[in-house]
Amino acid sequence: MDLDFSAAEEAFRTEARDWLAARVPSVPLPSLETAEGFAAHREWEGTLFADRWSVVSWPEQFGGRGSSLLEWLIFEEEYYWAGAPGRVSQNGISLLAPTLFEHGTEEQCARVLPSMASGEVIWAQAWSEPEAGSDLASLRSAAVRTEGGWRVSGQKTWSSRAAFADRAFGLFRSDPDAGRPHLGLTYLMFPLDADGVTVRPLGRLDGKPAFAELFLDDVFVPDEDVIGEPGQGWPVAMSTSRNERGLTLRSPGRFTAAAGRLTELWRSGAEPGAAALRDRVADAVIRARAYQLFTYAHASRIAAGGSIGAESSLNKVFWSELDISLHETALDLLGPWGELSDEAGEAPAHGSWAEGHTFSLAGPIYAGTNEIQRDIIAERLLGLPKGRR
Amino acid sequence: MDLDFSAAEEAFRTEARDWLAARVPSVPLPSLETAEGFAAHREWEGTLFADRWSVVSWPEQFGGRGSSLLEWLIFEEEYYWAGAPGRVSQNGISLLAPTLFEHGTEEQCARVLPSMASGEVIWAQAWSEPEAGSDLASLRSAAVRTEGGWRVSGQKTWSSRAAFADRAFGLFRSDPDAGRPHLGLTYLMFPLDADGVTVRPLGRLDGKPAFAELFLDDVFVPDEDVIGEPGQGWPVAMSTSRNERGLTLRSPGRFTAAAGRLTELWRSGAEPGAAALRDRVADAVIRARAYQLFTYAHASRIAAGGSIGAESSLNKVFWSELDISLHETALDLLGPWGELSDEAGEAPAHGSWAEGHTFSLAGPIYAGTNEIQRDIIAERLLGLPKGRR
Amino acid sequence: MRFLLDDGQREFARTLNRMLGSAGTPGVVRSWAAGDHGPGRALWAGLAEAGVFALSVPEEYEGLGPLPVELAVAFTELGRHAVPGPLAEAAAVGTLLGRLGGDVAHAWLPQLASGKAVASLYVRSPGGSPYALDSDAADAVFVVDGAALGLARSHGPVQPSADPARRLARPLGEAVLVRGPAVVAAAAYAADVAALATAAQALGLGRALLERTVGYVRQRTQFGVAVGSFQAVKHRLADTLIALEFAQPLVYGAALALAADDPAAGREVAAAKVSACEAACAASRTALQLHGAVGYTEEYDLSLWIRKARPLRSAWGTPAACRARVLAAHGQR
Amino acid sequence: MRFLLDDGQREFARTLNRMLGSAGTPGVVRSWAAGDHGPGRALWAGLAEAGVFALSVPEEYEGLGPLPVELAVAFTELGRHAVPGPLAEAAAVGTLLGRLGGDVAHAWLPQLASGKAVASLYVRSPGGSPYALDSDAADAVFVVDGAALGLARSHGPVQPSADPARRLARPLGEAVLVRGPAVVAAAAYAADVAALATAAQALGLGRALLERTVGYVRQRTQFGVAVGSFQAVKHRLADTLIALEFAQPLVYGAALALAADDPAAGREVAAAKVSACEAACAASRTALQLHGAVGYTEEYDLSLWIRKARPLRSAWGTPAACRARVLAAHGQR
Repeated sequence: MDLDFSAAEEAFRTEARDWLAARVPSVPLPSLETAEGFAAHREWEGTLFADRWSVVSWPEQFGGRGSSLLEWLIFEEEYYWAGAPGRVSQNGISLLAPTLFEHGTEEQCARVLPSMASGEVIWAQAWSEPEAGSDLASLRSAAVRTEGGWRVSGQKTWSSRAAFADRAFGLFRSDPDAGRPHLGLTYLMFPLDADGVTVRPLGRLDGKPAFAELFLDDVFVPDEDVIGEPGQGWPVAMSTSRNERGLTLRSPGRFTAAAGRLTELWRSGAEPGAAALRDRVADAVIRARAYQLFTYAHASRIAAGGSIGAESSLNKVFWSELDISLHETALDLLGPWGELSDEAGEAPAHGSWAEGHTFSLAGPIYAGTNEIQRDIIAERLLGLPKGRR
Repeated sequence: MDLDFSAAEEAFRTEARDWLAARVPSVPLPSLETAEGFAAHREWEGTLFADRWSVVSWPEQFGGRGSSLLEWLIFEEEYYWAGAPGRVSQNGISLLAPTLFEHGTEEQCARVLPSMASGEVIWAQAWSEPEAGSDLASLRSAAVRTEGGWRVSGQKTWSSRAAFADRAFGLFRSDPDAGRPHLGLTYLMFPLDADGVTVRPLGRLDGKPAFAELFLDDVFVPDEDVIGEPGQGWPVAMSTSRNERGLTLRSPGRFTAAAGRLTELWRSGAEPGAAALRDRVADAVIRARAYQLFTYAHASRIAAGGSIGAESSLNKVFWSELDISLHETALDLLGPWGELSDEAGEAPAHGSWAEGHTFSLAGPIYAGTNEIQRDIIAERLLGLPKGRR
Repeated sequence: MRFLLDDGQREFARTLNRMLGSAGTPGVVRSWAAGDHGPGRALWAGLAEAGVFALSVPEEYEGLGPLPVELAVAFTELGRHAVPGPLAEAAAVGTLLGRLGGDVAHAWLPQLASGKAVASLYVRSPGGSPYALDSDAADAVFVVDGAALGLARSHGPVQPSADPARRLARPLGEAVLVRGPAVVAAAAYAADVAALATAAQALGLGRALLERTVGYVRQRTQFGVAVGSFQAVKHRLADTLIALEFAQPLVYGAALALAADDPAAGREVAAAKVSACEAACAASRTALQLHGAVGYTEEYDLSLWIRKARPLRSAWGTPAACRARVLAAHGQR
Repeated sequence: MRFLLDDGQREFARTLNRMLGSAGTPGVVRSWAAGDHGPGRALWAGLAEAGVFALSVPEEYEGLGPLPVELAVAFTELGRHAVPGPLAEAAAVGTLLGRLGGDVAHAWLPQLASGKAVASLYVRSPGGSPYALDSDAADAVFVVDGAALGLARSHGPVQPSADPARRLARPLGEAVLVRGPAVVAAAAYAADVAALATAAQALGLGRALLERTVGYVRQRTQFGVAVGSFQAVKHRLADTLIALEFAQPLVYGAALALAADDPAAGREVAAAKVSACEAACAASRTALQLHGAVGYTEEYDLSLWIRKARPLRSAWGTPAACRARVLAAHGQR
């Protein structure tokens, strides 16, 4: 058992650190949930891509470096410690790409992945519907077979990034008579500017259009944009969902870096109550470290040929609650400045604590609510009786 | 709206305070969960009774002063601030007595209450059975009709105080064919030294025999010891259970006094981490005050002719969690001395924090678990759908 | 002792609740947040007519007060309906000028009580907020700086708060009106009134969040059943109710202590402030979680309530400052 | 990097688990608590044979160590089975004497590694505990007082702990064996080993409490269904598992840091200690609550596990002290 990085890994870390030190903007980009910020972040993706830092773990042919999972973790640590911009390509990279690697054709991979890696095409997810949030199997939006493809109609909602993105992916009911509700679904990709697609931006809690409603009226999707077999969309999507809950969405570097900044904030000690907040700061540091080590253990298991199943639900609950409590502690440490929105010119740290707080609040909701994760943990990891659900 | 005490109430407070100052033992009595302590506490009940302080809210004919609910609260505040002994008669006074006042005959009241008030007869409760804890309606111990009374058999458990008490009260299934499980139960009183009764003491978490198992083998209970109508034991008991969950079991004085002592402990500041514990101390003080004011509001409502229903579930959850967190904070403030059991000669404050902590741990379990209380709050106070239970 | 609202107080609450329930406050809040104070000023005028702003103004200045209990009653309703504006600040200005008396009281209090003028209040303190609330909407921003009471001449650029209905700005350059130790004493008492009013607002806010969430989980179905039938949901809502039910008596207790000029009033106010605000924050988190993505969506009106909780929590006494204050004074009975 | 136990370490854990599972530890614990150390000493002899006490003793003194990871593995199993005695203290004595070397190491370490002698350790510190653990069971109580290492001559009366298997007593009058700065350094490192061992014990304790509680709620029925089918019960147990699963990597990470003499080892140990001990305490509260009155009854063996959690939490570093230590060292990567 060891926690040692090889010389090659250390060299990789140094290369990443040096590159980031030279390129990360000294003033944060505008929020990526605004039109202006979206464009700036798209450009940043191009900068990353140019030097093959946008998707380090992908094969070289698609713009990656074929890095190991551990190297990816190292890159992410450096990325967040450097205070680099949020990843506007994240939905594509962490949700769609793993699905394509597992279920896509060679043609699909070659067509979709490079432009995703470069930020040329930004992908939005289109999972939820008004009546299907946690209960994803009850989707209603329909795909009807037609010559050379499918005609798609229905409504999707809380589609992250869709306000400014180029294309989207999601599940559609292709066989309404398939019996059990999670049979008869098909996984499709489609352009957001296609005929019949209406995108209505939705403001998130702070008003920024971080997601959108999609109204689909007889949209044509060619066969080449179906991932996996028609009707097999549920198992195809579930592999994506495991990714979302598991390793790839919230890398530990995000939290270790944030905990480090929180400690600096606490040390600066503006707020008279800061002494009593000490334990909360310490807990953020400890939990970020725990999450990092937990992830190293998972990465080691995967490197040793193992796999991660329901354990990813442990991750989801842990990081989402850590993220909220870390940001709440920061706002408390900021005292009267903690109230400012990230758009306030005088907001501390360019509004990053405020923005991070708003973002953190969604953590226990998306990618499977924490209530559902706890059910999964209790039933699949502890073997307790299945409840109604 | 006011929080003012009348001149008579202030005089009552002064009288109680003076009496307590003169009589409360300067060194705490031995734990009332031991044989020696039980005897000492029984004697203390006699001392209280001699000057009519044991049951101030009862009518004078039974040894009380006919005090109002508010005066009772005043007495309890003084009692706990004075650091007076725990009440070994508590089960009888707070559970059986209210039932007798509501459902007992005159003869029963005259026979049972004065000796209860004096401590001459100490009562134990006999509710739970091995298979009927939270699910009290599933009781199995049986009462069979016989000439002039009932013959009772079965097993009761976690019977508080039964190891040393004189008599007990509980529910028995008198009509197994009554249909729904909470019909056909009868409320009985019986002596613990009767023929056919075997008392097996059970140690609580710290080993003290705070409760017992009762094995009942064809025990004769005369008709005069049935409370209410035979077969009506459930509604009769429920009025008792409301008392247990409501006002009378945990008077606010208990918590305001404990919070005051906790503040003194924090001020004494032995433990280096005490600064970071400040918020927990403050929360104990605040919550104790909230509980006191909440109780004053309830008392005012009752004085104005109102009644308390499912709201008592709010109380139960609140005081039981306050009690644990207050005592955990105290043990943390005590640092390395916090580990000592109350029986350690060197235990701080004569072991009262340790004893109080052990006692507090049972709070969320007995008198209806906090899980059940939360179900009640959600269903009866918030109108949420009834779940399986 | 009769620690219950009387019939008049209850009726006052019902009246405000009815009035605000039909005032379309979500639209008013959205306008206010956008810098259009017209609808908000109209709502304030209605509240003034109902007597809300007269509650902290003494009778000799055409007010009804000081009536801290009625103030708590009214502010609970203002919080329940997410009314925008410098509400606690207005109550505190009424208190401060009322206690000071003199020309400044005669000049301003009748206007404030009647709703003709809207005033905000800023108290300069080391480590305190650099911002006054809603300077751009107020006719006057009173500034307390040590023993000096003045009026701000202007204000800096508006800094948006996490609650967009709170418009923060630095007060700039003040004209001193009164100076002396009476200012210090009156300002301290007025700050307690502001804290009480904030606590009451938080209580009402929490009640509204709970009520809406209960309504939502009763009708929203997932997996074929109402979301509100899941025990985890039920228990979380039960905890929300418990916190609010035990904060409420602290709020009324603090109001009574202020009414009586009780020397312990400071700690009673601090206890009420921290409890009501923590309860409201927890209610806000619960409302967000149990509404799911719906609750995270700005265009659903619930967001207007959700975002108020944290700023109220730090206004007029952070939780840390309140807890310190409770212990500073505690010990003796 | 391979942050996983290897096959040998896993097999070591399984061996200890099997051995302790058939050792009737509840009876051993009850005897120990009553001052009858015979069965406990026999159990210790078996553990010594399995190599447990040699793990912190260097090879030159007939030990197998220092092997902090294996120590963490072993102590997790000791905690899982509620083994009584000065366990963390024995590991710390092995570390301390091994680092000091010299006559005292030669005299004691082979005996400690083989289990012939049982040693406890007391470190005098301002505000620290006045009590050594299990003096009446130990053949030697080592005492560190500043730069002096000695042996206690006797001990005061046994003061019962909340965990009756922990027998506390003041060490009285010590014979100094070694004096000098090397003692200070070795004692500091040994205290970290004791904290790591305590964290590992807490982790095993928490695992055992969770496992027993899961088993109980699966078979216990109330209201016609298994208690474990209630969502509130399921979620509470899920949270218990989460806390334990995230404490475990901290424990192994701290062991590796100690093995490498990493300058950050102190904060890694502190993080592991506070996380594992808080997780165990929460597991203890959960076990008690979900067993109901059964869990509150001393004669059910579960009580032996429940009562261990809090004393482990304050031993070798209170949560407050550990959190302070994490921050004292943190900041740089």
